[in-house]
Amino acid sequence: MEKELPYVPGQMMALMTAKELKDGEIVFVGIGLTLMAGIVAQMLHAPNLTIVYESGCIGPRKWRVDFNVGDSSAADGATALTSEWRVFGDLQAAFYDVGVLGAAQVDKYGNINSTAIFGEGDYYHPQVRLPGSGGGNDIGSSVGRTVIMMKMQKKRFLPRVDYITTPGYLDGTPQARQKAGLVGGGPVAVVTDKAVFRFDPQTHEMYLDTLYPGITVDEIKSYVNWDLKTAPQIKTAPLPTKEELAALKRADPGNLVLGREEARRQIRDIHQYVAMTLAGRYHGL
Amino acid sequence: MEKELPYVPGQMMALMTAKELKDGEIVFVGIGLTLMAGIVAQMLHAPNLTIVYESGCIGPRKWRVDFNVGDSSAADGATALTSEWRVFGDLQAAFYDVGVLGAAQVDKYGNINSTAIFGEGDYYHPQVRLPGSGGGNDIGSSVGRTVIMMKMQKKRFLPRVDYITTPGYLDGTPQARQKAGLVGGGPVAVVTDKAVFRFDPQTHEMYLDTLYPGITVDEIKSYVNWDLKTAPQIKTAPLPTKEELAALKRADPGNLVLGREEARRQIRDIHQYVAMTLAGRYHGL
Amino acid sequence: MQHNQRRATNKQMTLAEAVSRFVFDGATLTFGGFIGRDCVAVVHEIVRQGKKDLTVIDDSKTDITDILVGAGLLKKWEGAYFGYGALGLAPNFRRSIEQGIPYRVEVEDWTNAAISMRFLAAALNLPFMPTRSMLGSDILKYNQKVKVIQDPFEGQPLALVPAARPDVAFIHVQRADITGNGQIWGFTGSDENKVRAAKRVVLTCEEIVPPEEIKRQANLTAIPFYCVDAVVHVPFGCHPQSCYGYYAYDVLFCGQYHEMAKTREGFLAWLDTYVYGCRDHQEYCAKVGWDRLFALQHLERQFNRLPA
Amino acid sequence: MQHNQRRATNKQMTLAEAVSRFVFDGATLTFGGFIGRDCVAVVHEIVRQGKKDLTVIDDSKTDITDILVGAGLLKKWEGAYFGYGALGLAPNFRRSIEQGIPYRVEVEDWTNAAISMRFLAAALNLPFMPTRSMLGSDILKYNQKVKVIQDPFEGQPLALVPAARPDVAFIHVQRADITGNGQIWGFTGSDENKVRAAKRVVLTCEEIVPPEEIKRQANLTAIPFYCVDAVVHVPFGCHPQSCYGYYAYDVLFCGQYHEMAKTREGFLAWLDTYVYGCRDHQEYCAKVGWDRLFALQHLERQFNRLPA
Repeated sequence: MEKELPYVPGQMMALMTAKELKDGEIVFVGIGLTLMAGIVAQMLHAPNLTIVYESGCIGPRKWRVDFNVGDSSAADGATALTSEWRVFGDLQAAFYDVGVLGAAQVDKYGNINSTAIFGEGDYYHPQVRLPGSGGGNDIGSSVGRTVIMMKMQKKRFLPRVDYITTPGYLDGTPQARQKAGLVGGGPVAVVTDKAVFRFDPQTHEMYLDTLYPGITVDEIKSYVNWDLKTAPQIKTAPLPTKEELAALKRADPGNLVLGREEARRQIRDIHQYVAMTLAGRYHGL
Repeated sequence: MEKELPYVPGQMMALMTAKELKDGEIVFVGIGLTLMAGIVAQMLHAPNLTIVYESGCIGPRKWRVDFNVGDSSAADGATALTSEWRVFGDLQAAFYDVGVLGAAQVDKYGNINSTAIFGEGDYYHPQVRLPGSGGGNDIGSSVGRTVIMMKMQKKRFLPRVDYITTPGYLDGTPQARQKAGLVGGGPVAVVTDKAVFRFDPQTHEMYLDTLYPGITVDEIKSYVNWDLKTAPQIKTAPLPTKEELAALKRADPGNLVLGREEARRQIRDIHQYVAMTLAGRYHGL
Repeated sequence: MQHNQRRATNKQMTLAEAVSRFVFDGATLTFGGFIGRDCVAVVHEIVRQGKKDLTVIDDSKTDITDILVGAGLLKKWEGAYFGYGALGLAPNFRRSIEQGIPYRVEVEDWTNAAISMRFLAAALNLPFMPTRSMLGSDILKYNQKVKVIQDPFEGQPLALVPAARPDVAFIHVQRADITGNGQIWGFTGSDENKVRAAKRVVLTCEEIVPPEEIKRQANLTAIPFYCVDAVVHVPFGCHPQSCYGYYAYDVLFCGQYHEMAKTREGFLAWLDTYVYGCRDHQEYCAKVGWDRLFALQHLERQFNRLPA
Repeated sequence: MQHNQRRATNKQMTLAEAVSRFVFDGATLTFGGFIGRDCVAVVHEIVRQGKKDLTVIDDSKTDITDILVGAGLLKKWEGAYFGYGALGLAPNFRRSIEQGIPYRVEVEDWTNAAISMRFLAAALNLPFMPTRSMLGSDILKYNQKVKVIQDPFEGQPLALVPAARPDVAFIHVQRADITGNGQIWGFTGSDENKVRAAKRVVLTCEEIVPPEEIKRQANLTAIPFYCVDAVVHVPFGCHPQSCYGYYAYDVLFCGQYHEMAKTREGFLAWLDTYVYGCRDHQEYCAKVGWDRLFALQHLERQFNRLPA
């Protein structure tokens, strides 16, 4: 299905998301690939980025890969180790600048579905049952701004998601978020494996902002189920640099997050995994 | 004013209060003399008494005297050191058995005033402004049962206190506390320098239960501004034992809590105070 | 409200005793940790004892709940997240909801913050906590337990979530004494609230230490004895999850579970091997391999150690 | 709501700078500690700088507020307790309310638990917290800010207390780094909530340590840098109060204050000696006597030390 490209799409997604994170900011990251964005941002251009995990870890140093926000690795070199409800409280109290969220479906106003793909069914009888909000709704509700990460697929970019797990700009009307009582600013970017989208400050509608090398506007539009607007000047993202690819490699030496089952099968046993992780530890950051 | 007695009234108060605390219980103590009751109970008959201070100290070992619930001494040998709001939360969640409270005024239903003696004035222009609730209201509202400590004076035992800082049985009507929404059981004893009072389980009215040696019923009644009922069999408290007096001495070697200014003046300088405290530490519990 | 009766007595017992004594058919449970420090060994024992019709109220607790669903014991899930993070979706959970295999589990969707507030409410003996999560979302459309009000002080919309008071909380901690004073290093999740919210609390722990050891670092005592009913010594009780300062996450073991559980037959084979095929947690450890467990311990201790 | 702008930058400054920059006439203040670890040195500096018309929202904080009342700077007290524990009543507070000397301070009575809930509410960015304190008492008769409701879940009476959001919180901690990560040993009072509730936060500390030292025991970081505006090194900053692990309570000095302050003249003489008569906290320490301070340090360290 994928065309041959001079980069691995998942890597490009992590790097483009990382670029959304500025040095000195505080980022609240979700689960899975979103974890990688924070780690490589810290390695590349944002050494003073503070990462917060919803389990209760604030300001870790990333010496090994996290598979979950609650792995003990999430606490490596942390500045503060505290409770889940406390970091969610700090999130609600507007202490955190930016959040990174995965999504299964997104709509034109940046609302996210990560609960259930209804298909022919409904909430109670869905075609695909997804994990649910986790902390996603909380982050999208209250963080300063949100970056959404997801793969481009036709069924995923919709005029209206089946279920709003995490509010974007709701129905797009002025002040819709404030009227609902939400603290945070809402989504500023949707980073995919083919392009980056942003939101019109007036209409809150998602538009195409940046294409990855080798991707065309028509291809993007073919994935999007509404009449997608584009930036007056569509930008093209640069190819990943060697330094960037090296950072990704350092962040996950076994490629276990992007590579999943296939990468895990490359690892002989736990001892090889331990050795690999320790090598990353001592020669990494 | 005081008659000559074979004991110091403050000591008797601390000891009689201590007897209200049972081994294995958890006691939430207030400020001042109430602190002494918990300490000597632990020394005498309740080695497994857990003391909780509202500052956030749970289960300290009492090696030196506390002048306040927030002195670092309150943390000596503690099992858990946490926050004020957490121990108040645990209080509200009915984890604590018994509370000990001081009072300036008490009424026939065990309501306490520690906010202001109105005199000819009112709340805004009181004759005597007292410290206010502190944690007193919170303890009296939610702890399993309350023991009240106060000196007997005519102006202090009233049909109705000037201001209910801490609810006892309110107007004494059945279920008055539950109807108000209170979690705790209310007062079970008022321990004074001359007698101990308890509360009728039906009428919730305070009655005379135990006299100290050498005190008469008539004397007690002369201090009480309502028609005081008495127990069918009024008990007489035993005189303090040598062991009990020794425990008080160990708990406060300088007699600084009971003796106040006068006792402080006996201490030459900080070095003597330090030496005295350390002597208590090493030869004490 | 019944006042608490739990004292500083010796509460040590075996895992089998603790599960048998406190978990009943139809019980509502919660577990400590947060996708890390989850007490996995407890769930294996619950499955071995076949406690059924269970409800779990929790934030994100897939490693535990996916096994309960597959084993046919979870009646209802009130929670926020049911997935395997970077590993993917939860195979038994999906199969249950999408295909009704082996049955359809009842689901009530929440968010992590909302669940954490439900436990905070109960811990403080309050009927509810307010939160600014979930507003504007479809979570509110399907979850009738949340009440949205205009707050009486500032006039803004606010969601009220009811207190969660499970029958039993199982919490795995690094250190406890026999009376139930428990200390946690690393993130603490919602554990300090769960122990106060639940009617019964079982601590499992990596190490049992004397009370004097607890007192040395009393600021780390997240759990006072008066919340606790049982203390169980279960070293490696979180495997394949991590336990801060003790052992790292076993991504390969988790991955193997995840792949096997993609088919019903594969999951049942896994369950036979690692749960029904082990009399207790010691046998599970032996089957996983002590050298493997010690390798994970070695790995963790290169990064995180408990302060001396 | 304005999102937070505070970063992990060097925030070190002098006490004079911090008070001058953040405290304005008419400001609402709160202080850390709980009749122990109160930042007394801060208040001396506020008095020296003559910041006036102040409101203090706090639980029990007499050592600090009695000086402010006597110095004529406290306009309003929203608090729970204004007394000296085993030492007796608060002399300046009484004189102010009973006799209007030097003026009448405005008082709003609360309880400690209620105040702690007001800070928890603000820390969580909630308009209020529910509590079961104060019900049935006369506190509700005079304090119009509390709303009593029938709770919508269980139908019981419940008191709602509004969030407290002071302009400045001053918190004394044992250790901080220069970016404002603060660690507390011993009881923590309401400090972790106050730093989140206040618009500006000044940490004073016994020791400034490198960030790596903070990370060694990250579970003790009650205060993250993102809550903090200024870090000030003020050893013995709580004297005559205690600071867990650093120095014991100076009951003789406190007693002397208490006796002198029983008369207006005595208090003014005390203020001249220990506040106006000292250019800064260093001079105060010298006047109190370094040998005295070290004796209190010695005493404390026989009982409580920070773990290595």
